[in-house]
Amino acid sequence: MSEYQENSVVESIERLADALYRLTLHAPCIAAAAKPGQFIMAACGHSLDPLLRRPFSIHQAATSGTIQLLFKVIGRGTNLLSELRPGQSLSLLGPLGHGFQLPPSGPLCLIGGGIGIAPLFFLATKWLQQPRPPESCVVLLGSRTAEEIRQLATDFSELGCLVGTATDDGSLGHHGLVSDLLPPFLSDLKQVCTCGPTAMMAAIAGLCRDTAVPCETSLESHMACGLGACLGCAIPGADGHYKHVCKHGPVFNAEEVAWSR
Amino acid sequence: MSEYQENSVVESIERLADALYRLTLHAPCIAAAAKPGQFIMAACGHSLDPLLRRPFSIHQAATSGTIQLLFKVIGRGTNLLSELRPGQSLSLLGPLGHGFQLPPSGPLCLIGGGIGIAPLFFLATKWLQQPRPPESCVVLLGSRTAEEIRQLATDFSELGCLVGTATDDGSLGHHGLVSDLLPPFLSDLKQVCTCGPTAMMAAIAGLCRDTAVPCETSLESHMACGLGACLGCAIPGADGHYKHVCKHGPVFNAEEVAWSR
Amino acid sequence: MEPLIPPTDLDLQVAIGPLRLANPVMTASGTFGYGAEFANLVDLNRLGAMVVKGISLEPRPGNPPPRIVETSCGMLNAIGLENVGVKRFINQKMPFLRTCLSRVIVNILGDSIEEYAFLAHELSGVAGIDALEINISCPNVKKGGVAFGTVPEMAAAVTQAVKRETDLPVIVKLSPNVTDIVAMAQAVEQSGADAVSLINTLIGMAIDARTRRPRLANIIGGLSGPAIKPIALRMVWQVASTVSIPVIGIGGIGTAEDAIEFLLAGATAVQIGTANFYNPGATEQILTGIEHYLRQQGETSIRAIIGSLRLGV
Amino acid sequence: MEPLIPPTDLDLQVAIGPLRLANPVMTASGTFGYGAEFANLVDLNRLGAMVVKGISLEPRPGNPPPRIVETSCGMLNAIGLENVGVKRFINQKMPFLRTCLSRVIVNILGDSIEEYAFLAHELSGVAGIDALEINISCPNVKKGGVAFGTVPEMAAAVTQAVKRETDLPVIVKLSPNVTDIVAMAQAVEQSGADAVSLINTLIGMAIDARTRRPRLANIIGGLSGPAIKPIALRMVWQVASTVSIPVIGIGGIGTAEDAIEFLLAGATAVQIGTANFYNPGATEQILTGIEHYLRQQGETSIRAIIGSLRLGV
Ligand SMILES: Cc1cc2nc3c(=O)[nH]c(=O)nc-3n(C[C@H](O)[C@H](O)[C@H](O)COP(=O)(O)OP(=O)(O)OC[C@H]3O[C@@H](n4cnc5c(N)ncnc54)[C@H](O)[C@@H]3O)c2cc1C
Ligand SMILES: Cc1cc2nc3c(=O)[nH]c(=O)nc-3n(C[C@H](O)[C@H](O)[C@H](O)COP(=O)(O)OP(=O)(O)OC[C@H]3O[C@@H](n4cnc5c(N)ncnc54)[C@H](O)[C@@H]3O)c2cc1C
Ligand SMILES: Cc1cc2nc3c(=O)[nH]c(=O)nc-3n(C[C@H](O)[C@H](O)[C@H](O)COP(=O)(O)O)c2cc1C
Ligand SMILES: Cc1cc2nc3c(=O)[nH]c(=O)nc-3n(C[C@H](O)[C@H](O)[C@H](O)COP(=O)(O)O)c2cc1C
Ligand code: FES
Ligand code: FES
Repeated sequence: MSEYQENSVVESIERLADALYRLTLHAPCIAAAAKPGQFIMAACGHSLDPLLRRPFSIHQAATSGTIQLLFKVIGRGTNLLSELRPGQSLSLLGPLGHGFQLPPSGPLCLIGGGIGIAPLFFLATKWLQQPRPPESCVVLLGSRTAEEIRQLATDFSELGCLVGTATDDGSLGHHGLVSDLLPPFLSDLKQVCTCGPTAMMAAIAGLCRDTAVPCETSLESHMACGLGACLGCAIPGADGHYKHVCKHGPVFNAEEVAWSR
Repeated sequence: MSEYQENSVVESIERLADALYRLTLHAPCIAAAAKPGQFIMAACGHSLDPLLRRPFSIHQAATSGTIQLLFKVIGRGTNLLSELRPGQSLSLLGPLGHGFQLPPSGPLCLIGGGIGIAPLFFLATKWLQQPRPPESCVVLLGSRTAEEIRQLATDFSELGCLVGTATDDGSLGHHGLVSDLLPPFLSDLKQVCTCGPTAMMAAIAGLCRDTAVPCETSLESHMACGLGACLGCAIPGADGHYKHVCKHGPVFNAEEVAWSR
Repeated sequence: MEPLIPPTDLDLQVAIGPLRLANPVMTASGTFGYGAEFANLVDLNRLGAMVVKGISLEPRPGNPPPRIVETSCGMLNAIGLENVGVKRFINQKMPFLRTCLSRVIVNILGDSIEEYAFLAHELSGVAGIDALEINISCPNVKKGGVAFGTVPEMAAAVTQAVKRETDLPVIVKLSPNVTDIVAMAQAVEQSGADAVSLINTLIGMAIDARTRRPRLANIIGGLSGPAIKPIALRMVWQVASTVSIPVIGIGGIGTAEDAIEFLLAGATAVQIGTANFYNPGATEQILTGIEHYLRQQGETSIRAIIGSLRLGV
Repeated sequence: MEPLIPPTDLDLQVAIGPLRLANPVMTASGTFGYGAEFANLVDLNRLGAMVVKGISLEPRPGNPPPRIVETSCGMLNAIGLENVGVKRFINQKMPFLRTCLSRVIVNILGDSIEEYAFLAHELSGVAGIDALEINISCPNVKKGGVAFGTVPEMAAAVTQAVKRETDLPVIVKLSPNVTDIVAMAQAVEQSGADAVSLINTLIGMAIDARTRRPRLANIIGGLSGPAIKPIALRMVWQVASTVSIPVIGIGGIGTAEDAIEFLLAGATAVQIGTANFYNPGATEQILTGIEHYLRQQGETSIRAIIGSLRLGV
């Protein structure tokens, strides 16, 4: 495993919804090494304010040397990212962390809530590199409203996944929680992979535990280094010890995590 | 006298030479109030680093509501300015300070060294608003090499000034100091107005004193507020008291300044 | 998200000991001149109070230039306490200040206890002065130049001497360059201070690598601006959790959110310093932002915010 | 402008007491893990020294999250001294560190004088350890939690106890949260410290206005990064002007120019901390930049720069 500090170049930036962007970057070293579930740290802006890099999942990585990020503008760093234009540069550090562990065969269910959908697309792409039927890759996407997931739902469909959607306002698919969509599939699944709000992942982890389906969850934490050096990104583990999201994760087996804390 | 904190909009930015730019901004309040020799403080960049505004002379102000800055990239603030593009905004504070005091009639000699040329163009424009012959406005421009002043020399000529040039490398006009050009004119002059490196202004102040020609000099100092509030911009005055460049200046009668310190 | 409570229903009044302010937004000494400098840019009648540039008995010329240098998210200043002296202050600066509706607080400084006491005496009768703020970050000449603000006993002695000479409310402005800011606050509280304000600048330095010289003629200077906010906030919280007199929070405040952090930590009011330089409209924007915050939080009084930091789970 | 002196002619060696370093660029404790974390990004053989994450006698779990928060040009951390404990450090971390050509300095911490002494004893025999750095910013449990680094006598006592137990060079790392950093440095110098390093973090705080809660679970944390550079530089200059043991400069160093400012102020070496987070290549870039600077200034030895600040006119 190797990390790179790579000066990437913006190839394109698309606005998928109000505050949702997809950024395509030329970053050949990172693209070649990336595995689904890993992330990069991006240096947003060109001054010492904001100071720290921001972590983003690798949304896609192509053999052509590009990677994609899918991000939501929530503060200063992501706002600076949204202002990037083709040709401009962005310093990346990656690929970082520990990605999804996959079973030899499916079916797999990928469940993404909001911006947590980001890493699942790269995961689905890799999983479907071997020819597999759509039922082997069920994708359940949840968000507040339709606009945040319409494009992504299409992308997953085109990839050859079976796609279900849920929205808080009922504007697309199931009117309610994305975890509501899981139970019908559970008995057949070899594994669940999920990323999204903690409450959502905790609910899904609970469903999986009850039915003994392995569940891989991708977690967030505030980070300074992304390298396991600062020890800033700790979260409580099920064994009573702290885990470091950047190094032990961001993807953890759901059983390793202390969900209730 | 009134100052404004005005959010200006970039109309155009021209690169006149390697590190020399002319920025045209829509800033109607400041444009209407500006007097030659006054300056603005510009908030470079959109973060708290760099923190302080940067002072720039008003290079031109038009009744159409635009002002121009002429600036040289020397550090982070000016580098950020050079990256501005039409339509972007720039917060300005101004017009600030005390401009050039002019005699009722000429001839006048304006002497600019390097980026010190900036305020003289607005001054010449105002002076020549009344119809006057070229000899009433002698302009002497000095710089390292031709490229830094070629465009400006043309601009002053087109305005109707008599223009002389000097360069350190002899690539345009006199090969040597711009102050070398002054003596032949001195006996006829009603006033000299100068802005440039301190050594140049000190030499010119000396020549003027010897021939009893009034001399107005525009000075620089590191500034935080530009409003006379922080007392950071002090320079030693001839009377043994500190003067504040932003409030008493930036234009001082040469006799007020302690040149030797 | 929008106004639950109409503007007129918001109560922004706070009390600094016996002194009532229309709102908690004040300017910090040395960053707002004598008020007039900002008259075209800020509605001076809207401010809770203006603290003027530090005044000494005699005029002081200040330090040679360069006096200021920018640092990462901050600045160093070594103005050297340049000021017009108490006489010219009263004669030339007070007439304008008296025309403003906001409170006027005079920051005083000296190099001996006697000088502080005499200044307090001189300023006490003057119409339009609402309170004194004692800057104790100055060197005590009689004690070999050790700053009054670094030794609790010296700070206490200055406070007592000033209190003896004046009926005006007395705010003691604390220096952050100490091991134990709480001990300093307690010392001046016990000596009769009506309030404490903190923090003054942290001592810093900058060097020009090319010339190998200090960037300030004075070599060292005072660090201010957003860079110091976390330190200031910590000290305000520690002091506000300990003393019972009001605390005025100062240090790196540039936005309403910054100001609110200090109020939550226990500050009764805040002072805006360096932000006046990079954003002359900062004080009014902060005031408007605080009003907005109160509405968002469903509060009608600023006093519901002060010290309301939530600790524990 | 270009190389007057070819690279091989530059002498970058410095001595920290008995310890010779190939160059003055070190990593700061807690910001570079145990070295291995940066092995893919930095040539660990090029560094003057690596200071590893602070080690205690027993493993420590550290504080609950959130542990870090960004501030203006800085960050607060409240890691809570999480570490693997001295045994696992020796068994699991030292084997890799021994493979690096750069010096290895072990940062130690404890909550009693005995714990520091015992750690020094445990580490002394271990191959590959070149020096100890004592972190005295920790609370002394026996003295009601007052930090060792805020009382000269306590800092002196720790230093003496460690010196008695080890023949390794001992660097004492000073806390900036004191009134008189020079007094602290003198106290540990007199107690036998081979060098001092400064500064550790300044105590700060951040609050989330929306939730009205502290942003760190620990409420307060240590401020580091470019924001604190002016304070660190001032303290390094004051200490280097006073003590005769070598001084290691730490605080906000992110560029070669920053590092050079500390060397000019009298630091014999520098440590790079927070910069490793926002720019993992910082240490090597700084080293290259220092070489470039020496050539520009026409110097052949780094030692011609150290303490060469020009004062006066
Ligand atoms: C492993 C990992 C993968 C992520 N992948 C994505 C992704 O693919 N797309 C996406 O939009 N977002 C992702 N996030 C969240 C993203 O990092 C934050 O939204 C971003 O850091 C916010 O920065 P800001 O400056 O805009 O916000 P601010 O709130 O201004 O940031 C202030 C500080 O808090 C930190 N911070 C704020 N929110 C978060 C958060 N949710 N997680 C971690 N740190 C945070 C910032 O990094 C910064 O240090 C991921 C987070 C982690 C840990
Ligand atoms: C009244 C006045 C009018 C000016 N007019 C012009 C002009 O028309 N065109 C132009 O190009 N420049 C002008 N200058 C100089 C200009 O302000 C500086 O070049 C600019 O501030 C440099 O900023 P920086 O961030 O690029 O450089 P940096 O060196 O990174 O700046 C660091 C700090 O030093 C200050 N500083 C650096 N150089 C100067 C300087 N020469 N004078 C004052 N402060 C300085 C900066 O404002 C900043 O606070 C003027 C200066 C003054 C005082
Ligand atoms: C240029 C300047 C001058 C100052 N002068 C004084 C002064 O005369 N008296 C005083 O008590 N504090 C003075 N201060 C300190 C400020 O009032 C304030 O305490 C400090 O700057 C921290 O607040 P800030 O970060 O908001 O600027 C001065 C600060 C600056 C930047
Ligand atoms: C995340 C983090 C962890 C740290 N851990 C330690 C430590 O274990 N021991 C120690 O002496 N200093 C520790 N420090 C302090 C640094 O070594 C350094 O003194 C301080 O951060 C200032 O330098 P900087 O501004 O370059 O980061 C830590 C700093 C940070 C940011
Ligand atoms: S982010 Fe630094 S250890 Fe995880
Ligand atoms: S720049 Fe503040 S007084 Fe002149």
